[in-house]
Amino acid sequence: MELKIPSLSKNESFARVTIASFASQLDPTVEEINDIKTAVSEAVTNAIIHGYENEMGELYISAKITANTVEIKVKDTGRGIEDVEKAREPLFTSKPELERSGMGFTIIENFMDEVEILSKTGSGTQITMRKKIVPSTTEK
Amino acid sequence: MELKIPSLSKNESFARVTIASFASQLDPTVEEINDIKTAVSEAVTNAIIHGYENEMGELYISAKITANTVEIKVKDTGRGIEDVEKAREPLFTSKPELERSGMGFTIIENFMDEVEILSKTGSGTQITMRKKIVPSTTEK
Amino acid sequence: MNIKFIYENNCIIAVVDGELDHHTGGKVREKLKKEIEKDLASNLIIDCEKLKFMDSSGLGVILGRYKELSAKDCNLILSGLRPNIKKVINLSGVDKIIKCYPDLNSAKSAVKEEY
Amino acid sequence: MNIKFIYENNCIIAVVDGELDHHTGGKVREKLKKEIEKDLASNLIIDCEKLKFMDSSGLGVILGRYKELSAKDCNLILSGLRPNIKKVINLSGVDKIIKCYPDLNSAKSAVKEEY
Ligand SMILES: Nc1ncnc2c1ncn2[C@@H]1O[C@H](COP(=O)(O)OP(=O)(O)O)[C@@H](O)[C@H]1O
Ligand SMILES: Nc1ncnc2c1ncn2[C@@H]1O[C@H](COP(=O)(O)OP(=O)(O)O)[C@@H](O)[C@H]1O
Repeated sequence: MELKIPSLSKNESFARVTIASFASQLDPTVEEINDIKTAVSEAVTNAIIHGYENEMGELYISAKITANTVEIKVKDTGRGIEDVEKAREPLFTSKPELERSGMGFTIIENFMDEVEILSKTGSGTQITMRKKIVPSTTEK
Repeated sequence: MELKIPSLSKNESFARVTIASFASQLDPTVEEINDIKTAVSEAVTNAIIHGYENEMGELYISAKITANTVEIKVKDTGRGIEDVEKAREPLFTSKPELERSGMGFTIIENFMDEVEILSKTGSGTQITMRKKIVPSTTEK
Repeated sequence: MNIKFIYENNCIIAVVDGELDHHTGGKVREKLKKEIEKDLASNLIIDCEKLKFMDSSGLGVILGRYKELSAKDCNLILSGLRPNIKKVINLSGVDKIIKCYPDLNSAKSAVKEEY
Repeated sequence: MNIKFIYENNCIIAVVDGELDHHTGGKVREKLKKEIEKDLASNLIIDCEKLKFMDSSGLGVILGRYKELSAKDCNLILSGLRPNIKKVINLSGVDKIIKCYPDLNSAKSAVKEEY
């Protein structure tokens, strides 16, 4: 599935609920669904605040399922990240004046199994994240 | 918002839930949300069964809000409708062998305020539907 | 989507649960057909108390079973329709040919008295 | 997102309800700031029993208030964190600087005894 939404903060909740609802076909646990919701919320919020710096832009979110894994991409065509290594560090934020905690990427990396960050200054950022949903042996 | 999904029957439920969740920002009643869900389900199912005749294709669904009205478009690039007038008639179906009831368009027209059908044989079909959500005077 | 059958007197009670649309309709159709073909009762009550959603694809499944049962001189009864499903049923006029009862108990009593 | 304040002994209890993210964070920040500025109590308990979702934007709001309160020698306490929120709090190490209690009552008792 592909979803295109304007970079409005009210869409943060819409985006995470939609992706969680898509991922629910893998029959994830409550914890797994919450992990996905939180990771999507982080990536979408970053695109709005850092990518577009609260100006209007489009968010491109896609999700697909291969075997037991859900792959989610969140893309913006905003300002991009100068130093991806640094951005990934826990507590690093370029916007402390907005009370950002600098924990977004750390949360994404801990809540998902694989994370790839592709970014180019002036062109935008694409976050790809994957999570394997382990099929439960017992009935849920 | 714009949503692109493969024409798989399992996406019927995903599509109606996603659009309902988008429309919920207008604070609709339970009845209004159910009307929207049902109308979206009809249009999406038609695209899958009649538009693509169960072959793989893409569904393009978009929704936007203007004042108190939600506008939803469901588009396919499938076979198109030969006679739109006839298709709109209650109980008309071109696929009685699939136990179709022929009530899809009637439901859409009754559950939504405005419905436009744009179709071209060989190119596809686009259904535009609008529903005004009356703001409640009391707290919900 | 789940469907469960209970036999009681001269009734098959089909308890449906979940959402009935084109995606789930195929499975529901097969299960109902199989049960009807057993010819074990002359009344089929579809209890919809736990059915959250139904669109015109569901309507098609119900009308198809109505025809099958009528051909065998058997009855189809619906019970426990939620308002959103009732709206679909009423709009299509199905309530004029298939009896609908507010809950399973009243449907069962009606079967006892009328059929 | 909803926030309600209750005063009790030397405590402001902020009962939050809904989802705390970047979208709702601004409003929550303003309301908490305004309440803290009144200087009416030296303990702020944020009761999260009804908070369904929180991400790192919510973490920022909480850490910001923690700094404000610490500067005034006041305490911030969290209560009733759901597992998904606890996971965010623990991962960031915030539980090492802000006391978290399983529910509002145990938070209130702790305030009485310790502060
Ligand atoms: N989509 C993006 N576009 C531009 N910069 C980004 C984007 N996402 C993250 N960043 C950069 O990476 C930094 C770290 O991100 P994160 O860990 O989520 O913390 P926070 O959002 O709290 O700053 C941000 O402060 C920002 O500089
Ligand atoms: N997206 C579509 N593409 C092609 N034909 C369509 C499409 N939607 C509807 N139709 C035509 O219109 C007819 C009436 O549709 P509808 O009222 O929904 O009834 P049903 O789906 O039960 O046949 C269909 O039988 C089909 O011939």
